[in-house]
Amino acid sequence: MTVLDHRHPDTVPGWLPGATGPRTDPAPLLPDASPLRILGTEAQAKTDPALLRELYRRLVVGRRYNQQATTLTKQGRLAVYPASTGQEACEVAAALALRPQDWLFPSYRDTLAVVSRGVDPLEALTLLRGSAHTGYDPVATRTAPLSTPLATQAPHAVGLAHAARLRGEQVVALTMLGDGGTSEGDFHEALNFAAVLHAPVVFLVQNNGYAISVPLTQQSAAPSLAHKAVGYGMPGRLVDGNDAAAMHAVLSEAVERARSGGGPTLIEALTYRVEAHTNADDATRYREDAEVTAWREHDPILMMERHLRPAGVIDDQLVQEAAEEAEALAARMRAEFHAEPVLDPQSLFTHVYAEMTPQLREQAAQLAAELAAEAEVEA
Amino acid sequence: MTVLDHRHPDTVPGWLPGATGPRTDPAPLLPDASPLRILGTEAQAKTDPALLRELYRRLVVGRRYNQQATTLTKQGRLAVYPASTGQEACEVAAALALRPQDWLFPSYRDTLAVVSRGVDPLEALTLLRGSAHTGYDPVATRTAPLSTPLATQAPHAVGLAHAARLRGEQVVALTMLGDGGTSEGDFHEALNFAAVLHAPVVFLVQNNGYAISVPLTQQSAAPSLAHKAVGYGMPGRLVDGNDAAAMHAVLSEAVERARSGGGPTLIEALTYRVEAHTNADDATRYREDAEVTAWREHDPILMMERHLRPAGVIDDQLVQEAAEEAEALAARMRAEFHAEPVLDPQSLFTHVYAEMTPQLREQAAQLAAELAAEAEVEA
Amino acid sequence: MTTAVSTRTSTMAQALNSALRDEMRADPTVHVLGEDVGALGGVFRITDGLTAEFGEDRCLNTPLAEAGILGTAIGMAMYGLRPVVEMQFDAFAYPAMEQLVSHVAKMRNRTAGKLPLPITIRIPYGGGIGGVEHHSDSSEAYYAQTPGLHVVTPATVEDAYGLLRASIASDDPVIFLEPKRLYWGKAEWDPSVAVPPVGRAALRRDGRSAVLITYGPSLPVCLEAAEAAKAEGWDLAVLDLRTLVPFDDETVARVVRSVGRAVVVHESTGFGGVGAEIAARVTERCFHHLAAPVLRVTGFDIPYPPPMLEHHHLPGVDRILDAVARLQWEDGR
Amino acid sequence: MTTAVSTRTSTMAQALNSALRDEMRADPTVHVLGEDVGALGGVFRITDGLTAEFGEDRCLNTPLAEAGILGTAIGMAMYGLRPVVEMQFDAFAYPAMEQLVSHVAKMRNRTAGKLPLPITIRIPYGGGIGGVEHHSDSSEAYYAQTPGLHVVTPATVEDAYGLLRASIASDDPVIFLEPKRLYWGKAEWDPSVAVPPVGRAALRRDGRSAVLITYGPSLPVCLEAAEAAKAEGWDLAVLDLRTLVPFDDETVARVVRSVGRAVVVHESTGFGGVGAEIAARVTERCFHHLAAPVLRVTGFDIPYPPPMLEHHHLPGVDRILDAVARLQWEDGR
Ligand SMILES: Cc1ncc(C[n+]2csc(CCOP(=O)(O)OP(=O)(O)O)c2C)c(N)n1
Ligand SMILES: Cc1ncc(C[n+]2csc(CCOP(=O)(O)OP(=O)(O)O)c2C)c(N)n1
Ligand SMILES: [Mg+2]
Ligand SMILES: [Mg+2]
Repeated sequence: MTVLDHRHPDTVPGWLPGATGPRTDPAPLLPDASPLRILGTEAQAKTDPALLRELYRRLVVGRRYNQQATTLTKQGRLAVYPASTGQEACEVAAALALRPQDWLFPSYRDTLAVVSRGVDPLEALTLLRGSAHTGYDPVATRTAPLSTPLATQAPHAVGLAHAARLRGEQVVALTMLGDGGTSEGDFHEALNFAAVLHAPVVFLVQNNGYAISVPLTQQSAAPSLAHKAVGYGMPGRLVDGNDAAAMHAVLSEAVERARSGGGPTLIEALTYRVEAHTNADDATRYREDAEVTAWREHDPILMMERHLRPAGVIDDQLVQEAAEEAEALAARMRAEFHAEPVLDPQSLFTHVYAEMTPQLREQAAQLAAELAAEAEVEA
Repeated sequence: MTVLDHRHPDTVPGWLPGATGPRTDPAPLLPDASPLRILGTEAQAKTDPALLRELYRRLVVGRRYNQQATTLTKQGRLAVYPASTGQEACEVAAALALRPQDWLFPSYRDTLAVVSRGVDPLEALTLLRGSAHTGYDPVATRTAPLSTPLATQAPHAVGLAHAARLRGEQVVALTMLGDGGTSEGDFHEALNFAAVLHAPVVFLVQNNGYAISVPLTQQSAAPSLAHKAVGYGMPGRLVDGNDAAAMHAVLSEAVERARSGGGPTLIEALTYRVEAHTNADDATRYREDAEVTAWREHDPILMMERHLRPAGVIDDQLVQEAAEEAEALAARMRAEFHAEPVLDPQSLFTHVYAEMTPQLREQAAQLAAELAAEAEVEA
Repeated sequence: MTTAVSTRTSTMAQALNSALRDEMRADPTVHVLGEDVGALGGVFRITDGLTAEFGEDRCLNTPLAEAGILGTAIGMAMYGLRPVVEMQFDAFAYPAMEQLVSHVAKMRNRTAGKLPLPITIRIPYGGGIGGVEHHSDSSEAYYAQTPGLHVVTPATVEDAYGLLRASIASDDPVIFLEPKRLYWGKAEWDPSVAVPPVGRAALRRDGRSAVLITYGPSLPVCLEAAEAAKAEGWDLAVLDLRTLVPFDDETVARVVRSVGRAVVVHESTGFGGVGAEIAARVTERCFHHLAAPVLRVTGFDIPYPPPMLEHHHLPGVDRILDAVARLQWEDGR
Repeated sequence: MTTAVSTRTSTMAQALNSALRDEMRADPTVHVLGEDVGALGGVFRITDGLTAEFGEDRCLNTPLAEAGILGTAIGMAMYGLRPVVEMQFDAFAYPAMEQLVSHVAKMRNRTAGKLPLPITIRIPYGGGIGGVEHHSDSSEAYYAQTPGLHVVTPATVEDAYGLLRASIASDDPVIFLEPKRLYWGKAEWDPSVAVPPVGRAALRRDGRSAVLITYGPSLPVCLEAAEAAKAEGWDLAVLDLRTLVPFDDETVARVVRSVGRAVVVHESTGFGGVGAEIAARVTERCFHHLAAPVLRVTGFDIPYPPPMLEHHHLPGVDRILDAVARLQWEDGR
């Protein structure tokens, strides 16, 4: 009796001659017609105020983190920064929905989720600073390296979740992608593997309307990206990605369903990239300000304040505490990033293999000799 | 005003803040609960008897073609043969649903569709004989080379259909894949490109239950493979792949819809591979005879005779004519394949590039010299 | 073909943009497709203004899927179009490897010439621009070893224009490798000069001591090294291959025989790199003219390092001169 | 580790199967995954009986998607498992190229050693079996030039067993290339002998005239050629590299220096092939010991031909002896 004996408990074995009906009922897999919302709906009152306050706090800190990182690029302290400004609800909810033993598989835009999970910004941003590929310990932090090749991290999440399940450990893998990433073959293969293996994985697609300059209409003709789920035999969920409460609810449900053996889920979060793709991008070439303005009105922080201040869940004290925490983080980032990193040229050769090959030993020696010679000249 | 100004006329531009409802209505994209059938239903009477007789005739010839090709492997006249025995309804309906200007993109198992389109078996089978990669002229026959790397032909079909549309020519591309092929990233990317470009393409997936030894349950957990269509924004159709009349109806509808600017369609045909994967395969390692027996009862030729003889559409004369035509084809194949092919070693170097590179000229000369030397020794 | 007459001064990026525009004007079957090639003009602006001038049908923003892009281009070429594909960065061409190796490189051959694929695949490649991981790969060796592909890489602004036009006009598939770090270098060039043929190397500097054989991103550093070598009393020639496949054996062998010493310089990793092929075939052809083994100066055999360390990885003037010094000069210069 | 004691006679395919079984018995973290590796035992039967003995959890039939297979294996390795991936044929590993180059080869490096990936990727490769197109590619050069990968290819039954066990036990990712056409060759071998280390070449035959440097599918033909060369008065050594990365410079240089003449033989295409690297580094290290340039005998620079023509493409005894004859013997043997 193995885990895989019931890798997808609901499907009947293949088709029979003259079969009628699909192998399983597609209805429960289809997303609701409208994205889930909690803020400003009856569901808001049913949501734990402490959770709402925690989400708000993280949003405010997250926004400040995005602003500070962007500033650091202007000062040449970061090589490049892809801001998640406007998408903070997705980022912080993802961090909050996971337990310590769970794994996060972020894409290159998700450093906020990594920081919100507890990784120091200095470590989370080495890739974008240019000092190291990965600045944190993925095993200690249960956080995979930031994935730049789009959607390639998705099958890793499936494999890790599957391995944990094989070992009988209740670990969930959450992977984050963009709308553009859903077009890659790896996205498709990962979802199919997850469904077939019934692996405890959650796929969070942040549909922020653009893949750099390419709008969603040139990326997909689907009714929604969440509708892709039925084609794999997993549930698809559509949620307002700027409603932090809704994001947390949908993610937590999917994460705990996966943990309890319920299999994978695909979530499409509707959000918007209010900044340019990165500080190096010029968004005026491909979109109207009016569109941006409309979305700024639907800002995740504004939405919380709009609906939770009247309800008394957010008060001046919380606003002030959050602002102070945000400033403290920004100050720490400024200080930490203005120090020049100390790098070891020999690190080029360590960690290519478990042991240096004879060829790498020769090359390491060559570089050492060159640097010694340079030093002499300078002296 | 360009073709792409309305590359997918039905979708609204992206999402708006606080949007409700999906971008388009998914309902019409979802496949019917049960596979379409015509034989033995009221629809049978409404189907042109001449068409039914033509389909029957092609089925019988196609079955004989499969048998003869398999026999040729036993005689060492073919290196290997992946039979489409039991799947002939899909193969011949695909050929019949296309017009001369349309393009067929077959997979390695679809030589029958190629032959049924009018290509000589000797030319259609060079790949499996081992004498040439592609034995027919793809441009003259509007038939792409048999594709062995699974699903890689699907994006080619999209590109060709898109190019024809750009030129304002009413050409449809039909590509054939297996159930296993739907797991490949290229399948996903091709369907997405087709939907976004609104290209006149038809994707025919023959779900024959297995990818070599891997049953569908280990390949996909979806309600049906046709349900994948909604995730791209194209209609999905489920059809009994052993009902030649239903196959032709579904294919013709999709082909003509594509021709008239209606965009792509994904069709899942439920069928069964009654022979082993190829003559080299041992199917007893992974499936029960009982399963095969059940499907042999649901054989496409038997089904036609069962339902069309009583109805008088198929009579003794047709049965005899079809059998004679089949035997004539088999006889021609025996004769043609027993002659040794004449091959030119220098063909190794022609057609690598438009012009031989200096390096290839050297290598061609080297081989010529080697062969001359050998000939001398023999003389 | 419409070409301007007077010379102009522009960056390599602008010259590449002009080449695309001029080919699209000259040949209506030329179509550009790729990620962000539309309104944005590509992340490097090489396709700037093409959608505006030729419309979306001629310059197409595709979904984000490289195998799909190349596979679609194959189908377009099968129908008689001449697609120019932009891969956004070197490492992001890898998803298209199967379409490239199993179809693009082989289609003409597997159809006995019936289905040639005149596709140009533009790939910004190489490092030296402070790019984060996966944005600085030198992937030329993957392509150079795949029969059926031509592999072209310009090192000057004028060649960028001329070789891109020649590549698009070629009836064979061409991997067109654009050295990212040379994109923004300005030079005066003449768009009206004849388009150089694919497959011919160019001697950029004559010399009698030894020859530096290089291409693409490493040409400027080799010219710098040759300048600096004068102080050491070495008169170095610099040979710019321009095309890796088909390889210009004739020119390379002629130059090497005349000087008797050669160093191959490229920034991609050394082991199994294109430099190995160059050294091997030069030695096969010029063995008895060589006073010393053909040496290689290349990137180390490591994954491309983070930006703050890349200068240690990339061949520089000193590393090149160190190699020249090892060319066994005892028997005189 | 449990290993039998007495010697046995088996095919290479069976030895590979034994290696997998013995490693799976010895180490519960070893998991096999791929297409058809379950009940069928793989199209070459290398995984025969593994699902029966270890269950589906240890030997898994995956969906048909190579990038997904390798990507899933990466995730499994990140959680402490030791995956062994089977790619069904050489050309069908190409869809996984991005996962291989951008993750498998780099993960240890990009995480400063925190995430090693002890994955073994088994790839049946090469021709000579009458396979239709895309079933006979020699893809070793793609892997050998990618830093971070070890590349191993056995040529004998005993090495197939030993090197596969060594590869699975390695903490680095290993591309394990299995010469298809040697699968069915029988030999007597001793499963109890020590597992050979990855990275060491083996001198299969000593000789004083020249050395044939080869690996994998070309070893038998080189041994045949060495036998035939006796008639011509040549006493040829034959060196089996066994591992392409890391390369055994020490052994190779020692042998070449001792004989002064070398021919590199492999069946993959010559241009940019592994033979170029071998010729180049041997020349760099042994230049003054060489009486003639290191020559290469390889497949032609063409897409792999159809079965009925492949014998013209594959290096044979005569082609090897022709090269040996061109080693400039005038200065004696
Ligand atoms: C395989 C691959 N192809 C191309 C790129 C270049 N690229 C980086 S970000 C990006 C757009 C990503 O869009 P999306 O997935 O929507 O994520 P977002 O940037 O909106 O967060 C592209 C094309 C890449 N990183 N990887
Ligand atoms: C990319 C790729 N991977 C693996 C293979 C090896 N292979 C050949 S046929 C086959 C099974 C195909 O199954 P399916 O798509 O269902 O088609 P069928 O054989 O049932 O017609 C496999 C795995 C291949 N040809 N291409
Ligand atoms: Mg996006
Ligand atoms: Mg099948």
